[in-house]
Amino acid sequence: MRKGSEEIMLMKGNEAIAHAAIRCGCDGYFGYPITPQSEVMETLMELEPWNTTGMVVLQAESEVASINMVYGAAGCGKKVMTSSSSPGVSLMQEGISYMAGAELPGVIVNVMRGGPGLGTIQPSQADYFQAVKGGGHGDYKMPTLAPASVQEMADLTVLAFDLAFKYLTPTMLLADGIIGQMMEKVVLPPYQPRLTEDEIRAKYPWATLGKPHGKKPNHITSLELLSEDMENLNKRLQARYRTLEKEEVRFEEIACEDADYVFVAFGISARVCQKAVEIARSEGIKAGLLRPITLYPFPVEKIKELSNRVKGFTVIELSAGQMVEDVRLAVNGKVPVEFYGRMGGVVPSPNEAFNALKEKLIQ
Amino acid sequence: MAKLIGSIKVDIQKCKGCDLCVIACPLDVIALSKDANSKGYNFAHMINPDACNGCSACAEVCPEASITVYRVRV
Amino acid sequence: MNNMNITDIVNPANLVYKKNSVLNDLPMHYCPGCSHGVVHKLLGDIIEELNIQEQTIGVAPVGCAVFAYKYLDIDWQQAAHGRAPALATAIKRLLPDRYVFTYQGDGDLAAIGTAETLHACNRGENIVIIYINNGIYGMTGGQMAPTTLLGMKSTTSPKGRMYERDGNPLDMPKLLAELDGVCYVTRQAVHTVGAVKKCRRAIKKAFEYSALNKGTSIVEVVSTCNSGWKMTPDFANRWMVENMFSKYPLGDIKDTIQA
Amino acid sequence: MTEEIIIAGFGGQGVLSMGKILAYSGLVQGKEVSWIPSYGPEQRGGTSNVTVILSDDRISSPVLNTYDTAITLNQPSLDRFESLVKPGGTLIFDGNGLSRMPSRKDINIYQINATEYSISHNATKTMNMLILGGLLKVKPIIEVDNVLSGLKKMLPERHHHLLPMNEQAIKAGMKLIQVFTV
Repeated sequence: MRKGSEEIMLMKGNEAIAHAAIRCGCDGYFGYPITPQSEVMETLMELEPWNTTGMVVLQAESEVASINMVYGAAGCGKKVMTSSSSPGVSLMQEGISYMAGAELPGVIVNVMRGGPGLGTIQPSQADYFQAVKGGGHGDYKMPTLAPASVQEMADLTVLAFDLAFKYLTPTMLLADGIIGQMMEKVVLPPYQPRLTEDEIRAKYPWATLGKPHGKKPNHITSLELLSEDMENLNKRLQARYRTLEKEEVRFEEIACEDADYVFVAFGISARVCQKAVEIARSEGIKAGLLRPITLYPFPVEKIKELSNRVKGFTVIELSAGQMVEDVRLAVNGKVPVEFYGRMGGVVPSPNEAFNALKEKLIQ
Repeated sequence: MAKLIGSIKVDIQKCKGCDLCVIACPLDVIALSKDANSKGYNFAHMINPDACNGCSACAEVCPEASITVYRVRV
Repeated sequence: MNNMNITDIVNPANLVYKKNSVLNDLPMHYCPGCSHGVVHKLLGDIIEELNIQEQTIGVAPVGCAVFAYKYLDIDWQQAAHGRAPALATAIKRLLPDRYVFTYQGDGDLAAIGTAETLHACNRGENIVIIYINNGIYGMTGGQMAPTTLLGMKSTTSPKGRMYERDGNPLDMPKLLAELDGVCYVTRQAVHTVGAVKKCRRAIKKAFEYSALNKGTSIVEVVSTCNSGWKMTPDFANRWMVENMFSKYPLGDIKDTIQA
Repeated sequence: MTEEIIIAGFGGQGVLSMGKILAYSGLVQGKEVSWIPSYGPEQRGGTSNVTVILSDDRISSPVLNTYDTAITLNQPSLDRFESLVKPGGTLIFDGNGLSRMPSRKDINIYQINATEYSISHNATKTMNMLILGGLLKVKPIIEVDNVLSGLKKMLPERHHHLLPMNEQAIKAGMKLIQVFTV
């Protein structure tokens, strides 16, 4: 998959995001510090990409300002991002909805922590609903990618930008505190140059870079006074979401071929479940793991297909049970779907996950 | 002595009859018409064209940019 | 005495005032006599005069001027309520050779967007902020604004603004002038020919300053909202002179470049 | 081969950086590695622990129930993690200030009085290197050369003059560690 000559590095997930952003030709980062993701901006400030690629990095006065800076820069056809953690991402919801309405690409990283409220700084996955069901107002969907390793923090940052520009939509990298804070090996993506202004004008004729001579001005807006016009914008968005759902589903299957029972988990929970699969197999239970990489679009068809041949599913989350609703919708009552979760920043151990499978599904 | 003769042209469909040009005109050239435009506004027009010296006060204050001004030195 | 008829005078050769070409022909949605139209026109005048139509990006607010982008033929972005300075910051940072301005009302700039305004100014973003202060929320139907005068009536202060309940009117330019990031703050109006001409010069200066990379330029335009104030346009202008100007006196507040 | 290690102590003992050096060394040796701290305000003065996994295969869960090796540098850490060592696994503890000693009989236990040694040698900053040396003596999972390369990789260049001092501490730790009999 990767060339052997590429340098293998050891770094935190948050640091990998910063490196990947610079390398994939990101034009700008706007953010506000919050644990457990502050290393993203700290790393960018250390790396000083403005001296190399020309990328702009700015510490904003708030998450509200950050997301609106992303909006402004994205409106110029620029490749820009922000990162935050749960309470900060709540503040960004207005801006995300505006970006969806104005059809603007941009990457928002949420390194989730326990909530509600100010919560804890420990890892959580309780912002699943906010990300995939639409945390802001209006009918919109946001491609949501769930990295489960430091390598994926880098790779999915690049993919998030690709999806954002392909579908002209805000796109979220939904990680958790552990993936952000843990160090693992990573091979960083290759350098891509930032687009020149001419390239932006050619690729994204809607960008507000200054009205070209003899052409109509560009307007970045999500406002329509006529409800019919607004419905047409919505229809366009919905059509785009259907395409996304058809073409961009990504997941990983581990030991599912002969599995009787399948864990469904994302991010750090999937890593925990992978160990639980090992424990189960060592006890003679044929367990497998389905790890959604895209939470939206959700791997509905894959789960449907599995539900025709497995005896049940166990969903493990760092929440009171959010993704489990989507699993149940996909399974549609064919086989049992059980749930086990820890909340508020507590991470279940592999044994807990295994016991949840054994006690709830098998016994 | 040179004399300035002016005239204005009002885009009557854009005019909203706000009266600000009437008040701004130092020579009482303008008034609102008894007729209305297609939106129902009584638009501005010259009632005393001979007095106009093309000073452009009306146009400067016009919020709709609906007045064009001409002036000749004779 | 007058041997010329109107058709002789109305001739391109005799033109002394016409609408600039940046402002398009779309009828504006503002109420009759609204100051927004004049300020739009002045912006078009300056963009045309400086020949920067292709280098200018405007950021429209939420408020009556939400549709400003429809009337001036330049590239525009429409911001969420109060966030125009954040958008403008990013646009200018990524396109440093462009002219970037925000167009904001008192609710947008002085209430919901206070933080974005203050911090953009504190960072000294090289942008122009056009600030329309008419002491009222026009678009939502005449509610109290942060700049509503004491005793001034609005739908949410029907017996007049009270200090004890509502606090004092907020003078943002005075506050912002304190910041080192800000190079030019001026307060203008557009109620008379003289005022319009001065305001045009002020906006031109602000645009010129923004290209010098010396910080933020702010032009407040003390304006009327005759519908919200429930007055005729003319009476609103006189009311503004008599009541608004004592709290919001016209003139330059700060100019570090000419000083 | 997979080695799952927890290092626990209080903030300021160099627990996190010791874990980092171990992870970097594993990287140099071509292993899969993961490093997870208990992060946040507790880093400053409270208890602090870090999980390091070194493996020849892809690492599944970086979050663990039990450990092959636990290294504890104070009483609360010993109390918390002694029971989580897998049967047949290894416990290394610093004896400084302990009121209760380890008691398990189904694991290999080693004592290293690194705190005391580093204070008496006026080298408290290399205390964690003594421990690392001790670990490598009883569990030679990483070659010492690779540890030194890992250390070099991890330290910014302005600190490279400290490398010899660290190397000495690792070697001293190897001598300092002793079998502890329950």
